[in-house]
Amino acid sequence: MLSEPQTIPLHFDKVNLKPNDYKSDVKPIWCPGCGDFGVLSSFYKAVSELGIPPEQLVIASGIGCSGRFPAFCKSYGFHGVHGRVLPLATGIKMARPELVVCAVGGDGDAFSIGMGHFPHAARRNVDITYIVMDNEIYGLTKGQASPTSPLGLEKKSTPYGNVDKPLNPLMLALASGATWVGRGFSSKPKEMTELVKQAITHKGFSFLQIYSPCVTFYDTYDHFKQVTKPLPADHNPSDKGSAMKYAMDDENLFLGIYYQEDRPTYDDAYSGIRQKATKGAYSLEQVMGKYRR
Amino acid sequence: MLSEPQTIPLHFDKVNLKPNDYKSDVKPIWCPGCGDFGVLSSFYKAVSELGIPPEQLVIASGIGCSGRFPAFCKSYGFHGVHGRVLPLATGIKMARPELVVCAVGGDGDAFSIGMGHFPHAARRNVDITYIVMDNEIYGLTKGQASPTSPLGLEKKSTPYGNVDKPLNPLMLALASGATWVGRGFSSKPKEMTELVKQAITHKGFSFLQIYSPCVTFYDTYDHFKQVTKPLPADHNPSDKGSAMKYAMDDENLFLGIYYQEDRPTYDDAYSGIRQKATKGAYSLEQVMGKYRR
Amino acid sequence: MPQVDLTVRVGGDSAAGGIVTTGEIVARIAAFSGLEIYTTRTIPAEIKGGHVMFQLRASEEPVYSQGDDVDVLIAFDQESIDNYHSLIKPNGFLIYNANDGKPPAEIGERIKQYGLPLNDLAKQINFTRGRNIITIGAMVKLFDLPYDKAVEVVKRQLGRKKELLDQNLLALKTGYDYVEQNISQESPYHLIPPSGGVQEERLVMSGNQALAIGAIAGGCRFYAGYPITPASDIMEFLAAEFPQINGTMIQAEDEIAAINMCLGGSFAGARSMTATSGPGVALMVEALGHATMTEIPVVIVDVQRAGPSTGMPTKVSQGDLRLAIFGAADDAPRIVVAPVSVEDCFYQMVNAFNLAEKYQTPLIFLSDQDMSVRVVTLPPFDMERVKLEPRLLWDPKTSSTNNNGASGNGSGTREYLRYKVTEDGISPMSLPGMPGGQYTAEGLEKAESGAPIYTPEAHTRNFHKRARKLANALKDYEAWKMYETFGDMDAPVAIVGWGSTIGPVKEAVLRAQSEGMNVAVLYPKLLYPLPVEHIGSFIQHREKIIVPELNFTGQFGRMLQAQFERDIVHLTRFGGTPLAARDVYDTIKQAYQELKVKA
Amino acid sequence: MPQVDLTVRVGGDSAAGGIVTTGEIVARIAAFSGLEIYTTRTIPAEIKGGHVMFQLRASEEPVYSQGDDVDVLIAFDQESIDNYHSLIKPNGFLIYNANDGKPPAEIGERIKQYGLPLNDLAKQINFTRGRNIITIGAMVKLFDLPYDKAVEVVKRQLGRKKELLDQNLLALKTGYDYVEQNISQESPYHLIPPSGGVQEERLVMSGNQALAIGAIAGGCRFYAGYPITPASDIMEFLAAEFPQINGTMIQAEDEIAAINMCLGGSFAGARSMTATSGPGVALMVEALGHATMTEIPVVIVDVQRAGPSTGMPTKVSQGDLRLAIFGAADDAPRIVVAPVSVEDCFYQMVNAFNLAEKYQTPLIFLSDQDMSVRVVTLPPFDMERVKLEPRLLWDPKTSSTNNNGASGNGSGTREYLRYKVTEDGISPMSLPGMPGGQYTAEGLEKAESGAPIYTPEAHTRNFHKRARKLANALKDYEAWKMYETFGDMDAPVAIVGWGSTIGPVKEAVLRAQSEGMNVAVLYPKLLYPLPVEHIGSFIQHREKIIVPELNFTGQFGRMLQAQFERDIVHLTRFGGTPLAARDVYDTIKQAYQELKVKA
Ligand SMILES: Cc1ncc(C[n+]2csc(CCOP(=O)(O)OP(=O)(O)O)c2C)c(N)n1
Ligand SMILES: Cc1ncc(C[n+]2csc(CCOP(=O)(O)OP(=O)(O)O)c2C)c(N)n1
Ligand code: SF4
Ligand code: SF4
Ligand SMILES: [Mg+2]
Ligand SMILES: [Mg+2]
Repeated sequence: MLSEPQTIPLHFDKVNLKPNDYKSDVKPIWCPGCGDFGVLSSFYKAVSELGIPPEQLVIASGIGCSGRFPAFCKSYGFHGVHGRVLPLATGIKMARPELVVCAVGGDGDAFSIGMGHFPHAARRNVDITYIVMDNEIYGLTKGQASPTSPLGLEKKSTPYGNVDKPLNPLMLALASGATWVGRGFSSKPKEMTELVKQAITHKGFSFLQIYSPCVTFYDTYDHFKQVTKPLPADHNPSDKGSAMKYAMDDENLFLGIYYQEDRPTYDDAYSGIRQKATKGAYSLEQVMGKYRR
Repeated sequence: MLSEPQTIPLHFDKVNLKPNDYKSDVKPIWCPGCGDFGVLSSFYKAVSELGIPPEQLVIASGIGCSGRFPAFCKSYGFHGVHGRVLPLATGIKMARPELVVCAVGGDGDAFSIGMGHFPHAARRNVDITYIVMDNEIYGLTKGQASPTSPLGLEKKSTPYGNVDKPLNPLMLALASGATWVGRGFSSKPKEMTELVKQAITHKGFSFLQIYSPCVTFYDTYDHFKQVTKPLPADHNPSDKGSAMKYAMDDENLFLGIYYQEDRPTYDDAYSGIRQKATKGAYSLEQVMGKYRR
Repeated sequence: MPQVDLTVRVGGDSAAGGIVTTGEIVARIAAFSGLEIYTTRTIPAEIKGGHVMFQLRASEEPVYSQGDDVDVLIAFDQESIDNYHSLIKPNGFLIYNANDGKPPAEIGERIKQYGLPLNDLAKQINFTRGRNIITIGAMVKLFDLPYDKAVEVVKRQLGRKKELLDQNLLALKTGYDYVEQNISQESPYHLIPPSGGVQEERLVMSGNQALAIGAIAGGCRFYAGYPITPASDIMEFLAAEFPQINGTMIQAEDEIAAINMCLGGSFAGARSMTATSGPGVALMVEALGHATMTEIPVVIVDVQRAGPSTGMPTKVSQGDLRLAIFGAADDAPRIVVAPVSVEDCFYQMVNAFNLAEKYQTPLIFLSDQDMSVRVVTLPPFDMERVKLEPRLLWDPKTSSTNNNGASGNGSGTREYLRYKVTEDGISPMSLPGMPGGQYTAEGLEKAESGAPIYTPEAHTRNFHKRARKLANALKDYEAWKMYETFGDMDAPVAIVGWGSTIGPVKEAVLRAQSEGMNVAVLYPKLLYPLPVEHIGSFIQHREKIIVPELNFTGQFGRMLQAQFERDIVHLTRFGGTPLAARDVYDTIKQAYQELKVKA
Repeated sequence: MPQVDLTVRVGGDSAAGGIVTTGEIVARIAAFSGLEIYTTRTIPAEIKGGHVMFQLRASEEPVYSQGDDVDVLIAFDQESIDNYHSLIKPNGFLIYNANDGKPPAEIGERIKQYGLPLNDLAKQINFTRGRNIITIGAMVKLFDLPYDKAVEVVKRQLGRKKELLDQNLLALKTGYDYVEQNISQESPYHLIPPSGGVQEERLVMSGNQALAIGAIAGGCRFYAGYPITPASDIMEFLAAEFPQINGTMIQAEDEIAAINMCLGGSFAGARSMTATSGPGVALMVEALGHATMTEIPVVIVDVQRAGPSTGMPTKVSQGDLRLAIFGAADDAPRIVVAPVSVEDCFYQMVNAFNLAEKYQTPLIFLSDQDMSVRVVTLPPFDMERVKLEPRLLWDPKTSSTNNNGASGNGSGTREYLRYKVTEDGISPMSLPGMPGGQYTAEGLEKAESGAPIYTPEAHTRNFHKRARKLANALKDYEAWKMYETFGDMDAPVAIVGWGSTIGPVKEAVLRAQSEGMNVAVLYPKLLYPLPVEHIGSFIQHREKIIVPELNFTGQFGRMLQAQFERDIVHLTRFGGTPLAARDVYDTIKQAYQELKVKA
């Protein structure tokens, strides 16, 4: 049962473009079979169905295979440094709240070097959509364990098996105050497209974890096909306790919308501050006046 | 009901020192009435009761009023840069697992600039005790809002009221995989001493949040006296669901041990790796051998 | 020589409270009474407790430095008497708390001493925390300052709560009356010159305040920052102002977030800035390189404090110059600007935003702790001098095709070249929302379109582009007169400096010249790119070049050596205190002696 | 001149797989057959796909650079033929995939061409991915390399899975037979000299491997790092080795965590290191200053890559020198060491740990991308040369009182002075666990005990202490011969360089000297503190000083200018490729021409 999502006040006139119209002329550099291709296609589809004008869309990213995403879209893009996509996206959104701002990247970018920013973007409820392409590995640096790699995984940096218990991104999102939390799988394009649409449409900080396997360094397609399943039909996304229960399930990796909540966005709250602060005309002469002897 | 805590294998011969014997000759620079004085006293008491030899104890900290803590103790200390106390403490513990390592600091140090390290120390279950003196404000920089400041708070950096929803440190600890989670209040010295003792004794990552009011920039003594109360007697610290329920309570701020779990510590896990890796005598000649033509 | 030139030092333990307040109020009373003022202070890193010193210099003529010696010492405790009494000039005064200190016998007749029974007086009026205001009242009488001005200042500075204000005003009167009744009917020292002092309009403010107002004037509307001494009050100032002018101020979770938010804000079109100190800049190094590479304008204020590392957060230094210029992986040029005074903080901030925007580059603005907290009198800012230089925006109409990639079409390859290699290196920038202007800001090496490319040719070409672009700033340096020169332009001895050391240098040069030792002084405010021609021609025929700076290795001096392959006299000080005019004077004298020996 | 000096370039699209593997296997076969080898490569930043180039130079004498021209081009695709055929020397060969490329007509008779129908051959043996090994088999025959060595190398490099190994060995044979049957019975080119080549023992390894082994030899037992190209394999190497020797390797959550973990590990007593590249060093700047201030030994390896910012992660640069030396808030001196070759990576790592520990300081070790991935032959490391210098530990017995603050007592003030100001600046350090040695490692300015203190005297004194301490390293520089010199010590032209450019310089100098243009060369491996005396006396009487380096602004050259106030010829290259011997030769020639004009 999905509570009617609050839709964003569209600051743009919807356009009628095909998914392909959102494709840039830069060819993805991903390995054939990489899960990120699926995410990209679903993304094209979602923004096309939402009718977002490409020039009103900004996609920010960090570094990683997944971080190359913005360049493949015919929107505005910002390929930031490793792990800083959320501050970047926050800056863009707060400077220009009318834009549709998405942040994208990998599990390492998000939960290793970028970990410090995640709870803050969530608690502030910055009205952006954060899509993490989680392959449970560092792809671009050729296959080291990431913060979501399972215990025991033997990779280059963990030749005797990984001993760092993986983080649970959904739990972190819920604990931090994210107002929309969902999970998809790049082999489920239809569901993924729907999730991307819902995430973008949600007013507030949306966190969408997408399992997006790395065929070259950690091929988890079969694994995820086995252990993922849709969230039970009776799950109510406005029930945080239920969301946490399902998010903590280690055996079943549920797909769908875990949680959704209405809470003032950061830009709305800041508008409130502006109203509160503004007391008529403003001039620097006046400001200086306070320092005149 | 408290499950019997697993005690640390004491790598030291217990000593018989008075709390005052742990006091260094550096005089605390805190304002009279600062909550941190209480935390310091409880700490002296706890380590004295545990019989920890001062030279086997290392206290690491970041920057903040609370970060000055180590210098006031006659143990080894490390006054690190702002926000990096957990990596410091991890390095110390992993290089010398036999030491008793505590990390201390403020809410800003822990959850603002240091946020990125917290989930990682927790998931790795580094066997250290992390005491955060939470005054819900930046003390040392003279009174800006911190990540635990309540909504609406009017301070220098938030003259029209704080709009950043505060983080919930306990929830973050639980979501990250901390194996011991507790909360104290600097006006409850007896309970606090007990909590510090339990936290240090716990084998694994212990997170102890202590409300420690800043009399100069945000005096919350009265507030905390009103809203804090002991955790209900029927709370079972091995029940994570229960821990989360109480941690999410916004009206009542419960004091006590929220959660405790046994899980291999990072140094234990690494010892395992060493055993697995070691295959007899090691020499650089052998290593070079692999590269001989 | 001005008739009035008085240096007052206030010392005490901060736990007792109000040492800095005392100083600031006295300073303001002096300013309101028609004097020019210049203040400095040292603050302990402790929150409460620890020794504090405040120094005020007041004159009816402009004041350039804090003064090396002291005319009046106000000592709230024994420590202050002991530490500072030897600095008091002959015939100076010592005002001390007779309930909590005793001047050493050896002071004898050398200086006048006024012991005020501060604790007793405070007890009389039932206001133990009132000792500092009582002292101020006493000083008003001792210096014959207008009592009404004193009341006005106390009202402005301490008037938030009515009840407390009344107590303070009573304390003021108590001190005044005590001197009148017990020390002398007549004021022993008439501070205000017969002329009545400076008649022109004056602002009384600190460097951080001037800087923040300069940012607003410079068009800044986006700020993200993280608190740090001594930069926090810039953020606090803008937190109050920005919401009133549609600007945005975010207290970020750390400095890395702050600078990245600024990059986002600027990418989206807002003039953006952050302010921090050395440790914060250290954390921004990665993002600074990224700003150079993505060509995004952003202003980073570094209010330098004494390091390295945590160092001495409340003390001054000029130790971040090299970090500002060279702090980057690989060569990532950026602009570095340094104001020379509180007043200059305003004007250089405007220049800073104009340069950053014009050249689409990060710009580091080097202030320092002393300038940031120092309160001085200055003429109101001249808004006529404020001209905003816009960012060069892409104009779709000039593009060969204007609907590629635009909404409503979406087909075809992009024609807009974000990183177009132009003659002056500046590429027109598009902003989100502009149809057809879509591109990805890219930290990888890239083709003109922004698409990543790794050929040696592209890499080499872009290094040149990025450097060439900044070289244009040298023209603005000339046009906007981003330097100060004074002294005798034919002098064989030159001083080339940067930042706030200009004050003591001015004073020392005046003194040296009055003794026949001429000096030519140049303070460029653009430090990178270095104005090679201007500095080169300035030093060309000098026999001695003195470079004063507050750091250990002589960072600026060594840059000049690398550039001009000339010998430099490094006048370096690194104790966390401002430069003393006396040290400059001594160095000038030494230089002249050496010239004589050589001759 | 050696009889054999062959440069082989392999090019193709990485998506097809195995270009680098092909190169590495050929290189190893050459090495195993008794030749000295030197390799280089360019890798696309893409994971799969993108053009890749591998170059091997082989000779029976030591090889110093990758070779400017190509004797043999192995082109897996048309792009490689097109890009590189013009580099082939007259009488060189082109080996190409006849199923996927065609040499342009204009090559004509100039070079020999061997088209191998690689796709067909691979199909024959049902092993589409076997094209590269087929090519290797063909080369073995063409160059008359010992087939048994080829089999041995293939087994070592690709022998993990039996089944795959059999396929690969079949492919090897297929290529060999194809040449024998279709091209020539007799091998057209005899690579192994009649002497049989180098008889001495040789290792075949890369710079990162030599470096990691050097760290182990240097006593390193604690590593924390974060993956980054081109440094990741150092971490991966130690991840496998450290657990075997009671060491600890932690993959941290980021570079800031990594360096702070190292500081913790070192504080606790372990020799500690982290390895990263420019963007990672940028993030460590704050902690580096802290290490200087707390006086904690730690080694930071920077495998430099082309920037700024994300730049070109798989290309070479020497652009981080200034970041390494000056990247700090305020003056925070540290030691900077740069190895000059793969072999030297081993020995300088040992020196690096010894220096860091002796002087209780952070030390930055500047390698580069090219040196890090380059595979060469080198003599086995001489363990006799490895001597560990211990950290100066506090000895409680020499303390005036040895049970203060100790367990079992706990009373009295601390006697141990962690930051004791000594003559040489080095203060004995205690380690956790030592009774009575308790102290707090402190980032604030401090008294000798470590207690915070903010007096100008203490600050000034400690600046001197921190710098004085490092100056001692200059003695070790001499004693450990941390430099290389060669050429003619009386030459009027000097080259002073650093890092891996030494190879092409050696080669160019040999050529120049054979033509009568003598050159004196100095490569200091200690870059900070700068060996001023040694460099100074070396350049004193030279008429021209050439400083080659792979960065835009001539970072090292400008440091020398600042130090010696001498004119420098900056030979800077910044395209992301290694220095070419030809460019060095041309610069030498130019210098001689200018000398002639002047004369
Ligand atoms: C400061 C910094 N540190 C390290 C790197 C190297 N690096 C690039 S991407 C990456 C992690 C990639 O993993 P992830 O974020 O999961 O993305 P994926 O490639 O798997 O999509 C790392 C460590 C870097 N570019 N910058
Ligand atoms: C990199 C860096 N940024 C900012 C600062 C300034 N700073 C010092 S302490 C502090 C926060 C103090 O708040 P908290 O951690 O809650 O400690 P408290 O003083 O309240 O105990 C800040 C922002 C710093 N020292 N270093
Ligand atoms: S390495 Fe993995 S994550 Fe990266 S492009 Fe290839 S398959 Fe995708
Ligand atoms: S400012 Fe606040 S937190 Fe800091 S010492 Fe004073 S009371 Fe304590
Ligand atoms: Mg990943
Ligand atoms: Mg706090």
